[in-house]
Amino acid sequence: MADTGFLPKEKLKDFLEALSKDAVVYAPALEGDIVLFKEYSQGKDLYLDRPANLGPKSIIYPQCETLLSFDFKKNDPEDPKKVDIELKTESNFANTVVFGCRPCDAKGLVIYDKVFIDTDTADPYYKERRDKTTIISFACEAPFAGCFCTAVGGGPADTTGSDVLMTDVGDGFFFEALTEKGKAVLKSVPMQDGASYKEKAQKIKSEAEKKIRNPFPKDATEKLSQKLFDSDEFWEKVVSKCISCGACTYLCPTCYCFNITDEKTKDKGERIRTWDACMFNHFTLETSGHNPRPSKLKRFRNRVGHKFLYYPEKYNGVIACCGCGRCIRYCPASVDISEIVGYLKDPKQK
Amino acid sequence: MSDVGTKELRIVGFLCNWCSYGGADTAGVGRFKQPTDLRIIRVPCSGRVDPLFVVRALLTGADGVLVSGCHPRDCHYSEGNYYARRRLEMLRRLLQFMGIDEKRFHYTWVSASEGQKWQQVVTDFTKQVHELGPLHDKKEKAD
Amino acid sequence: MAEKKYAYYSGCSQETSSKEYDISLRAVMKALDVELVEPEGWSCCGSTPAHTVNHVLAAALAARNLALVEKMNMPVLTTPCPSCLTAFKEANHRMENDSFKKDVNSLLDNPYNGTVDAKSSLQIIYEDIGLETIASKVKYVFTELKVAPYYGCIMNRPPALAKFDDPENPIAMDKILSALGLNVCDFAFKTECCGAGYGYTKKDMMKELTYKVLDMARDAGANCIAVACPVCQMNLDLNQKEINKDRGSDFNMPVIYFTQLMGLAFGCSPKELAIKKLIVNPDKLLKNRMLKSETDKGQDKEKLKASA
Amino acid sequence: MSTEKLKEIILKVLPDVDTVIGWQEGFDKIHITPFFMKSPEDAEKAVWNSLCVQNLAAYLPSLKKKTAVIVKGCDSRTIVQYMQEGLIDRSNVVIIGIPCTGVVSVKKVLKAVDYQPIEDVKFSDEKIIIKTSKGEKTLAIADVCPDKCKTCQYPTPIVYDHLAGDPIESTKPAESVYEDIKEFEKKSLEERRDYFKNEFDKCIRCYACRNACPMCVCQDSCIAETRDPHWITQKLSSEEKMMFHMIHAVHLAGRCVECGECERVCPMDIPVAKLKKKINSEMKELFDYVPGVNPEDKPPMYTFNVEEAKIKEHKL
Amino acid sequence: MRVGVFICHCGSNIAGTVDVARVAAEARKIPGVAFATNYMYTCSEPGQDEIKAAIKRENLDRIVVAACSPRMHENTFRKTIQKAGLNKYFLEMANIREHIAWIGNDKELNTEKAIDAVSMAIAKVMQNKPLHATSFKINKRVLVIGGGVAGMQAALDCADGGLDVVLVEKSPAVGGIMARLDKTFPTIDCSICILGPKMVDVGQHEKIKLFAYSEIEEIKGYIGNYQIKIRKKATYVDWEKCTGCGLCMEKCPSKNSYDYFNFGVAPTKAINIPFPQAIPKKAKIDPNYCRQFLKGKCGVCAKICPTGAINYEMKDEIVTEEVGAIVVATGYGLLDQNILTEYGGTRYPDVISGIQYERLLNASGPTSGHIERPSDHTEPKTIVFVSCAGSRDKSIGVPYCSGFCCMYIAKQAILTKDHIPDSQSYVFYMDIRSPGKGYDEFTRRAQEEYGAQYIRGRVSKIYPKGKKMIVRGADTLLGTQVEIEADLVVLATAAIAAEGAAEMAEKLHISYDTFGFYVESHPKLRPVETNTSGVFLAGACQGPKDIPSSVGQGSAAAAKVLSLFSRDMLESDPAIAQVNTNACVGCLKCLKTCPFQAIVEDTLRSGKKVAKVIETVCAGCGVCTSTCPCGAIQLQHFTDNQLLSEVSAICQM
Repeated sequence: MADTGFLPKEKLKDFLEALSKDAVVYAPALEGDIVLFKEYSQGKDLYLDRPANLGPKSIIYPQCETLLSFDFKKNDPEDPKKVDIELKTESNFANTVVFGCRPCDAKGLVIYDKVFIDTDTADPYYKERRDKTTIISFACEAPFAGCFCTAVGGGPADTTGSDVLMTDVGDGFFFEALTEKGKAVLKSVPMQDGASYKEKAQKIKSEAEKKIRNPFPKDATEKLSQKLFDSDEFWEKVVSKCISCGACTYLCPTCYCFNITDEKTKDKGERIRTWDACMFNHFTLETSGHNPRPSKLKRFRNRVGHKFLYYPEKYNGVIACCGCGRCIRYCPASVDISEIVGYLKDPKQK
Repeated sequence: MSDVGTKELRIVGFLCNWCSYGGADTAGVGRFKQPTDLRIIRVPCSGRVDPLFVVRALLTGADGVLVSGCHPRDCHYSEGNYYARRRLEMLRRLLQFMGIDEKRFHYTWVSASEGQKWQQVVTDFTKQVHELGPLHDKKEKAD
Repeated sequence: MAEKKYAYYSGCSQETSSKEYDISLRAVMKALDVELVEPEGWSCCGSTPAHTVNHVLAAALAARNLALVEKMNMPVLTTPCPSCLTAFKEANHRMENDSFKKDVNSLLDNPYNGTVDAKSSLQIIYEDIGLETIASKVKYVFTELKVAPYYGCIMNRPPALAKFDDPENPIAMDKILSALGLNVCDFAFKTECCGAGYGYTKKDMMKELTYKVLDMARDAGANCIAVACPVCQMNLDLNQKEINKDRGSDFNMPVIYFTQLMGLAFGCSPKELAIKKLIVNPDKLLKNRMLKSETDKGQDKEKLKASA
Repeated sequence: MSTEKLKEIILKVLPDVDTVIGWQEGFDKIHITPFFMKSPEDAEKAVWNSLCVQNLAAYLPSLKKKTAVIVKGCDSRTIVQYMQEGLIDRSNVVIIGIPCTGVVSVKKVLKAVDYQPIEDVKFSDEKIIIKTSKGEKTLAIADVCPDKCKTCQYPTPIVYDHLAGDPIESTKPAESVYEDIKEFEKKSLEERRDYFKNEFDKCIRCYACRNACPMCVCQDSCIAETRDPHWITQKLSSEEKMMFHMIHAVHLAGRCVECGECERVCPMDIPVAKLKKKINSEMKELFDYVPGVNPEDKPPMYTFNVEEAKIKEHKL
Repeated sequence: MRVGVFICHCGSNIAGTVDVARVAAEARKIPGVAFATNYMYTCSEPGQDEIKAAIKRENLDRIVVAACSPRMHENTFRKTIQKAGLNKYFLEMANIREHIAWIGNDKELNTEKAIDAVSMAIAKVMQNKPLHATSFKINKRVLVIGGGVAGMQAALDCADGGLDVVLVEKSPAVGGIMARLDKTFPTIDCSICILGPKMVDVGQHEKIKLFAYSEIEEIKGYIGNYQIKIRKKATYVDWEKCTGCGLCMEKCPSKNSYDYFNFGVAPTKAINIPFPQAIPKKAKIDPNYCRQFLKGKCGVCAKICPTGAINYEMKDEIVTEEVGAIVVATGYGLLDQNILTEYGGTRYPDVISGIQYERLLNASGPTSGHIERPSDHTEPKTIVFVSCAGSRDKSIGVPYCSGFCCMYIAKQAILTKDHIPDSQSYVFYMDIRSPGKGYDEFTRRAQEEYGAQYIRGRVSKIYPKGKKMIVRGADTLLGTQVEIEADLVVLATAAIAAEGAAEMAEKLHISYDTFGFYVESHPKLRPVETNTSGVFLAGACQGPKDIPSSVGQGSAAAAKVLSLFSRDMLESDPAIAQVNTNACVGCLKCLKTCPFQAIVEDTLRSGKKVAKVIETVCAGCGVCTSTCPCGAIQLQHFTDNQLLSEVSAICQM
């Protein structure tokens, strides 16, 4: 039986150690009072009690990556005008396992896949990392502050994007392989047979689903009110308190906007890709000085629009939001995107 | 090897054009020998020295930073060094707080005629930085 | 409860040859409601030849006493003797240097941290108590006295160390004596050397210098000299007869501590002020005294006259 | 201080202003959110309690129309500093002051209840009672208040047009304000350096600290993102992150009003305010200056004395 | 970008301790460098030609010259590249001589350091932008502050050169110290006789507008365009009406006014004309002594004045003048004798200062030239002169030599003998300082022909003895102490900065030394310029000077003004602050810190509030740039990016 498995809680570390023989394993760990994905090493403590402050997105889609580096070479000492530019791209991404992210985090990666892989010009940097990474998600038993995954088509035990789903069944963890990669992982380590836990896990998962709040109808076909969406007054009302920072986007498992800059020193340099945020003024600032989205109202509208209108339009109705609630939880001004979408779906509510 | 005896360290100097840069010139004209670690950046006035230049230099490879301007009351622009004095004093205390030894940063006043004083400042400061050693684990130069 | 309180270091002279300085100062301070507290177990201030031989040892002698005061938690030590004063001030100054301080403290059982300021009693009386208070305490005015105020060579010197009054033309004692209602002469030799330094080694030179001071005082119209230094007092007072013999002069000029003059004005008895200890007898000059209230009246009358 | 009294004042000033900035309930019971009130109906939803943590004065410079703002004592220092620097037109602002005995750090409360979703919050005396699925927990506000409240010197706003409550005096000793800085300075140089490196390494450069900072006047022009001048790259190295935080600290020298917003909003829980507080302690020491206390003061970095009593020339 | 790099050998000055060829070779490796070479003397004509040729041949667009200090040759090379068609701000210099070659012996280390210096210059020059000067008109009027001999000379030379001159003198008459002197050394010319005609010229010159008894209230503006506010102090006499007849002075009953002109040697009247030759010859009332002001009744002068010029209600008046250049000739002051307590301060009437003695000697002085003791008006027979009374004395903060005292003491000793043939003068001196044409001969004459006894040593004490003053001093040549019984003692009190010199400097934005004397641009080569362009120095305000030096400086300053004004337009330095209005957030912190008030608030058409730089006022210090948090105001040629590029050229981990 390789599709499911069971591990008593005390064996979890052995499991991770076994995994880390063939791959770099990232797992959530406490860093002060916050939870971050850290490279797992022997004896290190895990922390699975709540979702990480920043999900695993930065492992597969790093905040800053060098796309290429370049050297200016003057090979002919007699002719300083002759400059050769040597370009280098480096790839040294090892096989990786992300352990213990939440189903919403995994779902976020699927949103990225559509943009970076499922196109005519796949992004080789992203694709390589995605291909080499196995995702072991951990189903939620109960929602956390701000969570609304079910409203956007996900769930506390949603399997989208995960290779393995793991459920806490009390005395241990029940594992289900969902993909070939997942099966391979479960195969690689000795595990008890999990069949007897399947039912219990199923029960836990469906109970969890009921606990999730529904700020707006789950039915994705329900359209947003275009009239309200276009109304400045509405946006002013709901986002005056926004302070235009990038906390929501940087923590968001589905936000993927980036910036590309060249950083050069005397005779060498790099082209780097870094996260960018549509909430920043610079994001749409044009060289002329003109900015099509000059105010936070416009920028916030874009953020909501992108997730709930433009992306679904382009990708077959898929909402670019996984309902993880981080943008709500960590917003300095407690702006609640679920509330805003709720208004847009049901203007009468307002 | 630096003149101080160990491997040369990277010391950046910001010198105001009117007094200290001239003082360094005077020291040169007088052939007052100095350690070679210092690299000088000319600025019009010590008031032009944004404390962040010092921070930038220390974060990106400098082992010590020296700022020198006209003596108080002698600023070519009347008041620039008064602002410098406040800002750099604030910075000095902040650096020490964030874990960069305040001895790596020195600001002082040297006039265009004080060649000897300049020699002393450079010699002493270089020595002081060498006593602390390198600030960063630097990669060896490729060539 | 006394209004003010100081640590007080009388010094060796005031225990012996110039007891009257100590006695009169204590009487005056009592009249001024100032409490003097002697540090328990005080010792030599170090102004002996020590300081010409070894600075550390000299400073240690002074610092030992300063440390006693420090332990009493008193910020200021006052001494009537300019010589002691200089010893303390110099120790304080030298001990600003950390390594010197270390050397000194290594010789002491109780280290001294340099927190005690030394001030002359003259300075305390002039600055802390003030002329107004002094004038308010005056009972009698001695009309006969014409005083030459004599400060001696080190009361105000070196100026960077003394930090009190003018080094060339001090005026603190002048002002105090004026506040007593005394007739103060314009005396050019206020800080001239009295010659005491050569008292034993070069007696002729000492007499020459002493003569000059006495002579100048007489020229200035004085019939007595007010002093603030036990060595000056002794020197000027003790040698008049001998000088008269050598030179055929006829000095008979009382040399009185300014504290004694203050005490007399405040109404203390000559006995309380140990006037008898002076060599040149001032009794004749002290005969005529007026109640201050009467002189005030006289002045008022003069004022009235002037304005009319 | 009752919310009713506050509502009365809001209703009174509302006709004269475009907006009254206050607080309302947020997405859950523990999160209070800023509230831009335009109508009397809005005013009904206004709340005031120990969860009203945000410094609403920070919104003022970006608003053009006449605005009323509700401020706690600490927040009022922001307004005083704006006045010092000429960043607001005082006549365009109505200040509703609230005497405040201390707010609650949401981060501390969540930690205290193991980050369980909050079902209900109640207040009683100086306590906050938190209900989660795991039961009720009672916390003394003093135990879960932000650090700034522990040494608060200005419980009553320094400037206000209306005061919703009776003024209260600080009971905290003034010398306690920088005790944490002094304590931190007992660490060795290396410890301090490692501490800041580890903390700033967590930074994701979301700029929440900057954008929440009431004194970060540059906002969209911040040199952390410009190429001209190009102070800093977008690389994710420790040095660049440190540089950003140094920029923030140096630009706030003598201006930081210690509202603690930078630290409160940080999603990575970085002690962002520490550097700024250190500078403030030095401003006090060097220039006897406390930011945001007297509208007539001049920020010390924008002025000088020919003779600086406390700055001695340093010997090598 | 095609940077050309020129490494100068400076003969062996640089090449001796720096491997210049290697520096050039390393420069060639740097991206952006299209050409690098080393040259024997880059500043020589062929050296400059080489740069020009290379610019053409190699199509270079930026130039780095690694040579001596830019303070030496930056301008030379700027002109060079300008001639070759480049903007002159496309030049950067690396100082590899003063800062490298001359201060280190290790050739290896020096070469590495020179490579870094060149790398920095290359990094910076690639960030340089072409800058263009703007020109502006000059207001060809000149302000002269101070009507002493230096100021008068400057004013007259400028006026004769055709310029309109505004001359401001704070006392009621021009002439300064020189007008008070009896004779001048070493020619024993009558001082007022030679100065008088100049004073008359100043009073009458149609190009000179004289403000006597006036002070500078405020100076605004910049070279070519200054606005000056002048405070005309109330004289209580309408000078339009006053004819200088002197009747008021004769009848004035307040006879005990302090006589400033005579340094208090004798009292004067409350209404007075300072001296017979005064220009302007007008009366003025001293309200500190006038009965009308003190007691509210008298009015004698008002009654007697034939033209009705007296006006007790007069108030200070502020007038504004606009000029294009300023000559500062505010002169010097004399040490307060009271500081010299060892000499009795001012307690002894028969111990006087040299300038007071000068008035006693003067035929138009209060004693009509009869030397008499102030105490009892008897003729002194033994006179002791004490030189360095305060000068060269660190303990009172005057470590310098006052320069002219040795000479005037010799003169006074000579004049004393002339006045009182049976007198004996003694001169205590530290050193006799008499460098000047005929000066040393003069001091010898005082000794040899006039019998003045010169005693080398300092005076330690002066005290009275009977009617005499005892001067006690050391005779260091004989190694003994001397005491001289003098009838009169004259102290050559130290020359110090004029009263209010520091405040004036602050108004002018010029610097002053620790003693309050103004600092010239260069002690050797720019002696009358200041570091503030448009402001020139003349006379003793820069340091103690005798008459010929002061006059020489007056003329020199005038020549500088005339040469400045020979142009119609001036070019402003384009290396000044510039605001990027897109980035500017209008916080106006720059406005608060600008030392020149060169920044003002501006509102864009969009309504956005921003900072704006007044180009002609900005002096280019860059304090604004380091104040601006958002980098919106950038000092051109020293922008953040330019300096950061230099930092990153040498700081790479």
